[in-house]
Amino acid sequence: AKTVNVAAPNGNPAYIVNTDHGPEGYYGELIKKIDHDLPQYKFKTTFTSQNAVFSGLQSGKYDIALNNSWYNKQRFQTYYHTRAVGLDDLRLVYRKNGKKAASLNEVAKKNLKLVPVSTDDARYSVLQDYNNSHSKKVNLKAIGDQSSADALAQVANGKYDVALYPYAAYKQVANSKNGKKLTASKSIDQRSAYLLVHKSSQNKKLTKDLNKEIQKLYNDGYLEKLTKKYLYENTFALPNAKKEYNAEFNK
Amino acid sequence: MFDINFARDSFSQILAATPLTLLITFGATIIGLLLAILVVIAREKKIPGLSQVLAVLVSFIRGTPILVQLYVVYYGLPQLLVLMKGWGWNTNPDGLPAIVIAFSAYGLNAMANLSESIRAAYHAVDPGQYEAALTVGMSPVKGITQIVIPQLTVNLIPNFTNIFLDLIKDTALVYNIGLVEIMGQANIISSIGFKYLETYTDALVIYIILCWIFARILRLIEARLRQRYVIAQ
Amino acid sequence: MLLEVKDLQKQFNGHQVLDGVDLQIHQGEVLVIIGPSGSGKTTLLRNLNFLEHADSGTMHFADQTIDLGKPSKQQVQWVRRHTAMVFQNYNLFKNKTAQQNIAEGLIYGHGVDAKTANQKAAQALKNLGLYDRRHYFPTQLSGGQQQRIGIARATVLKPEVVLFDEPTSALDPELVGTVLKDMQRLAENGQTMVVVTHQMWFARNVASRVAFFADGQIQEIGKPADIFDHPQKQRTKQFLNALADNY
Amino acid sequence: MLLEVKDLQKQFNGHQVLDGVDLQIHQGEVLVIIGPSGSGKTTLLRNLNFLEHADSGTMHFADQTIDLGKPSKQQVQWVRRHTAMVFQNYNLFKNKTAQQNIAEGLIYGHGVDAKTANQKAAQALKNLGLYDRRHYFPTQLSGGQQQRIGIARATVLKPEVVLFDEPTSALDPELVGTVLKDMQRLAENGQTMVVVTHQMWFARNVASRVAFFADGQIQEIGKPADIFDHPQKQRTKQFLNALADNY
Amino acid sequence: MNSQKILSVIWRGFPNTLTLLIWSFIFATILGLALTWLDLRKNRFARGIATVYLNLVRGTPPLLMLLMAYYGLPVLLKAIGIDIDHWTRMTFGVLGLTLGWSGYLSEAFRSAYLSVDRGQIEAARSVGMPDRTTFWQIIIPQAAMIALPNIENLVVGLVKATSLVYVIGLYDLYNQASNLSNQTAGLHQLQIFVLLALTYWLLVLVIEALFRLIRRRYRQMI
Ligand SMILES: Nc1ncnc2c1ncn2[C@@H]1O[C@H](COP(=O)(O)OP(=O)(O)OP(=O)(O)O)[C@@H](O)[C@H]1O
Ligand SMILES: Nc1ncnc2c1ncn2[C@@H]1O[C@H](COP(=O)(O)OP(=O)(O)OP(=O)(O)O)[C@@H](O)[C@H]1O
Ligand SMILES: [Mg+2]
Ligand SMILES: [Mg+2]
Repeated sequence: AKTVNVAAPNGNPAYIVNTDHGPEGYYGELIKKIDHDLPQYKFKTTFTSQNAVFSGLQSGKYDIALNNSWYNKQRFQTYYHTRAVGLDDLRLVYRKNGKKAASLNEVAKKNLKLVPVSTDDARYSVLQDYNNSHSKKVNLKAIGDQSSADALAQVANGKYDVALYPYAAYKQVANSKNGKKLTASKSIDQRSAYLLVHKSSQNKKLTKDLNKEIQKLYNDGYLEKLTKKYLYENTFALPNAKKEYNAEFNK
Repeated sequence: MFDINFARDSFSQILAATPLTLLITFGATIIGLLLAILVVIAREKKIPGLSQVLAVLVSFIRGTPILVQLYVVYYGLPQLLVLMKGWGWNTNPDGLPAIVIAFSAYGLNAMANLSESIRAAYHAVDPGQYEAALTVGMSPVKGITQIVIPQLTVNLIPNFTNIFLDLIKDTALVYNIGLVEIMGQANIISSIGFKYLETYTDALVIYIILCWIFARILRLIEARLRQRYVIAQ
Repeated sequence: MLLEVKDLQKQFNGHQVLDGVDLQIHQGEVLVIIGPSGSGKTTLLRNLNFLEHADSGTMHFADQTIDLGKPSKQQVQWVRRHTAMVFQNYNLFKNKTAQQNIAEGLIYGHGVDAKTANQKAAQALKNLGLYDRRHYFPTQLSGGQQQRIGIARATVLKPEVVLFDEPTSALDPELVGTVLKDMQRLAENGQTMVVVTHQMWFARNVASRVAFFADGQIQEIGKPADIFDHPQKQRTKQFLNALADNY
Repeated sequence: MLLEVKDLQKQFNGHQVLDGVDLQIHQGEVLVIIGPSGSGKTTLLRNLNFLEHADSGTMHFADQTIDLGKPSKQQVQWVRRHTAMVFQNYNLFKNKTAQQNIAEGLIYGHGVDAKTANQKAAQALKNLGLYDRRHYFPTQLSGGQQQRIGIARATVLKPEVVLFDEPTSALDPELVGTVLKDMQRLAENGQTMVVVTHQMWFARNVASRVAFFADGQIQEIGKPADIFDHPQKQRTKQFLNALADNY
Repeated sequence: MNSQKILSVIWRGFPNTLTLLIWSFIFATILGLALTWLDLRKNRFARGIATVYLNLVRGTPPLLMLLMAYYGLPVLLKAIGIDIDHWTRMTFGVLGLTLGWSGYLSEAFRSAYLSVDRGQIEAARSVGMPDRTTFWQIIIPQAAMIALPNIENLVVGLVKATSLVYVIGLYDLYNQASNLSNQTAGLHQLQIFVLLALTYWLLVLVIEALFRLIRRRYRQMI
C-alpha cells in the first residue's frame, strides 16, 4: 500500500487529538475509517504545531492536512482540496454575566474585545473576510498556537469579552470551572471543512479516491454520526445545512 | 512550489514587524540588566539566604528552555496575581497584556544569563585594581564605580553580545502568546494561502541581518573601549 | 614614634601567617623588610592598611589607637588616607591615563577639586620627566615608567607612611635603577617608608633599619650593617647566605 | 668549533633586531650573553634553533652548513634535535606530568621507545631529588622545581648545545640558587651552553666567555674578567654601570 | 491529575531528547572542528566560507533552523536532484541542531586553540617534536581543557534547543508535555509546564555535574 503522510495540528481535542491509541476525535476517527476503507493507501498521521502542518504540506513532507480548513481562494489555489468532510457551526462564546454578543455585527458595534485568533486557524480568515466586507470592523488580533481551552479561559476570567469558536470547542470545556462561567450564542454561521492536499501528480489520484470515499461517507450518514458523537450536536440538521455543506467545492 | 513573488511581496510587511522584535529584545535586556546587577551584588556580597535563593533561581532559569519559561509565566503569572489579590494586593490578573508576559519571561531569562556573565567579567578584573583604589583613599563605592566597572564593562561585551543575539533569536517564540513580531507576522501573512516557506525565508533573512548588524556594532564598541583603555586582550 | 603595631595575628585557613608581629616605625625613617618567599611580608603590609583584616592586634598611629581585630569603618578609611602603597605589579588603573592615575586619588580619596588635583599630577609628572606621557594609558608605558608613576600616585597624597611591596622585582634589570633612585630621593626628603625588597644595594645604602621577617614574626631588626654583617640568629645567616649565592 | 653563525639578519616589521650577528660557540664552553632589555637576545637564541626564521645568514653546525634564509625542513628538524632550549617561563607541557615532560621529547622527538625514555626521565628526576614528584603536573610544582625539570627535559636529549633564555628571572630570589647550581653542575660535566642571564655571579664564575649584545650585534666578547673589569666600548661600560647600580 | 502521572508521560519523551542531544553534539563537534580548521587556514577563500557560515548560523533562530531543515532543505535539494525526503524525522532534527551548534562550537574551538600558550608549541619544537605530534600531544589536549567551560554552556543550550523539535513532529520531553496539556483540554497547563521545567533543570544539573567531574579530574592541566 502507498503511504500517505497526514499532518494534524495540536490544540483542538474535539476535532483531533493525539492519544496513546493514535489519532482520535472527529478527524482522528474519520482518518482511521478512510484508512480502513481504502486499502491501497496507508495513512500515517503526524502531530505538530499548526504552522508546521502547513509548512510541511507546502513542501510535500505531508500529503494531507487533517483539520478544519474552510474555503479561501488562495488556499484552494495553493493546494488540492477534497469534498467537504464536515460542517462546522460557529458560535460566539461570552461570559454569562458579561457583555452579550449575538452576532459579529454586534461584536463590531459594541467594540467587544475578541480573543486573538491563531493565524493558521480557519476562523482567522472568516473574521478577515468579515472585516473586508464590512465598514464597522471587529477587533481582530493574531496569535500563534493557542489551544481552544486557553482561549476560552481568557474569556472566562475577563481578559477578553468574546471568542469565536465552533460549538464543539465550547462544549468540551463547558463543564469545567472556567466553562461554567461561559455561554454560547445561537449559530451565527456554518462552514464546510475541506481537507487540503499537497499538489503533485500522485496526489491528484489520491484526491479523487478521497472524494469518492467522502461522498460515500456523507451519503451513508457516517459523517452525521461522527458529528453527533464528537461535536455535541448534529450540524447537518441545522436549517441551512443542505445549502452550506460542500458549497465551495467547485470554486 | 516556492513562490518568489510572494516572498518578495511579503518581505516589507514582515520587516515592518521588526520594531516589536526589537522592543521585546531591548526591554528584556534593560530589565534583565537591572535585575542582574542586583543579583550580582547580592551574590558577591554573599547576603545570607538571599544569595543562595538567587543562585538556585539563576540555575533553574539557565537550565530550562525559554519556551517552557514562557508558558510557565503565561499560565503562572495570572495565577500569581490572583494569589496576590487574595493577600489584599491591588493587582489585576485579568487583562494582563502579552507584552508584560514577554518582558517578564525574557527579562528573567536575560537576568539569569547576564548575572553569570557580569560575575565572570567582574572576577576577570585584577583585584589589585580595586585594592590600589582603596590605598589612594577612595571609598569602596568610588573604587567600584571609577575603576572596577569601566574595566568590567570591556570584559563583559563579548558575552553580552551572545546573550543579546540569543534574545533576538529567542523572541521568535513569542508569537505563541500572541505578539506579532517578525515570526508572528510571517505566520499571519502565510495563513491566508497557507504558504509558509516563503515568509519563513523572509524572516530568516531579517534575523540574520539584524544579528549581523548588532554583532558588528557591539564589536566596534568593544574595540573602541579596548583601544581607549588599551587593555591588552 | 609614628606608627606602632602590637601582637598582630593573621591566619589563612588555619595557617598562622602573622604570628604576633610587633613593629615600630619612626617618623622619617626607611625601614626595609627582607625575608623568605611566602613568609608573609606582603601580608604584613596589607594588614597595615587594611587591604586585609587582621585577626587581632593593636595599632597606634599618630594620635589614634585601633583594635586591629575590629576596626571601625572610619578608622579603616582614616588609616588608608594617611598611608599609601606601591605594588609589585604597579597596579596602575588600566582605564586611566598617567595623569588621571595620579590625580584621582586626590579627587575621589581626598576631596581635592579636579583642577588642583590635575595640576598637582601634571607637576609630579614633570618632576619625573614624564610630562609628555601624561595622556598615555598604563599598557603604553614601560614597567619602569609605570612603577615611577605608581610611586608618584602614592606620594602625591602626602601620606604619613608609604608602603612598598617589592617595587622593583617585576622590572627588567636595567630599569630597576631609575625606580630605586626615585625612592632614594623620596627618602632624602624625609618621607617615612616601609620597603619590602631584595635589592641589597638599597637595603645597605638607603635603609635606616633592616628587619628580617620569617616564621610569622620579625626575627631581627637593626642597622643595615649590623644585620648584614653580624646577623645574630642562625635563621638570618642562612637566608643571607642563600641570597648571596645568587650574586 | 661546534657551531658558527655568520651575518645573521632578522627584521620585525621593518625594525632590524639582529643586524649581522657573527658568533662562534666552542665545544664544551659556557657562553653568557648579556645586554639591554629589548635588544634582541631572545630573538638571537630563537633563531639559532629555528623557533623563528632568520632573513639571512649562514650556520655551520657539526659537519653541516645551513643557509639560514631558507633552511630545508630536514635541516630545521636536525638542528632542533641537536640543540635544546630552556625558557624564561619554563614552558613545561601543562598537560603532562613531570616525568612525561622529560620523556616525551625522547619519545616523539628522538624516536626512543617509551620504556627506555621513561626510565631515563625517572633517573633524571632522581638525580634532581624530585623523583617523588614524578606524577605531579607543572601547576603543582614551584617555579624552581619547574625550571629544574625544564633543564632536565633539555639535557636528557643529550644535545650538542643547550640554549638558556633568562632561566632564573621569573623565580623568587631564594629559588634562584638551586637552578643556578644545576646549571653549574651541567657546565662542569662539559655541556656546551649559551646562557642569556643577568645573574652576575654565574657570569663571573661559570662562564667561559661573556658577550655583550646591543643594537643588533655582538659588541664585545671575551673572558668574564676582561668584559666586566675592562670593557672596551663606551656602550658596554654604560650598561654595566646601570646594572651595578642595583646592587 | 497527579504529578506522578504527568511525569510518567513527560518522561516518555526522554529517549528522543537524549538521542537528539547526543547525536547532534557528536555531529556538531565534527562539523565544528572542520569549520575551525577552515577558519584557521591561511587561504582567504577557506576562511571566507567559514566566516559566512558562522554569520548565517549566528543570526538564525534555532526554531527556523529546524523548520527550514525539515521542510525547506528537501525542496531545495530536490531542485538539484538530491532526494532526502525519506530521511527520518529524527535525522532532520539532528541535522537542524547540528547546523546551528557546529557554528557555535567552532567559535569555542577556535578561541581555545588560539589561547593555547605559544610557549608550549615552542617548547615542543625545541625538544624536536614534529609539528603533527605537537598538535595531538600538546595543543589539542590543552585546547580541549580551555574550551571546556564554553562547551558546557553550549551543551546546556543544546538541551534547551531540543525542545523545539515539536515543529517537526518529534515527541521529545516538551512535545509529550504539550500534547498532554492538549489532551486534557488545557486544564493542568501550569502544573504540566512547571514539572516539565523541573525535568529539564534536572537534566541540566546532571550534565553540569558531569562536566564538573571532568574539570576536577583535569584541573591541574591548565
Ligand atoms: N588570600 C590568601 N588566602 C590564603 N592564603 C594566603 C592568602 N594570601 C597569602 N596567603 C598565604 O600566606 C603566606 C604568606 O604570603 P605572602 O604573600 O604574605 O608572602 P611574602 O612573604 O610576601 O612572599 P613573596 O616574597 O613571595 O612575596 C603564603 O603561604 C601564602 O600562600
Ligand atoms: N614576534 C615579534 N614580532 C614583532 N616584534 C618582535 C617579536 N619578537 C620580538 N620583537 C621585537 O624585537 C626586539 C627584540 O626582542 P627580544 O625579546 O629578542 O629582546 P631581549 O633582548 O630578549 O629583551 P629582554 O631582555 O626584555 O628579554 C624587541 O623590540 C621586540 O619588541
Ligand atoms: Mg610578597
Ligand atoms: Mg628576552
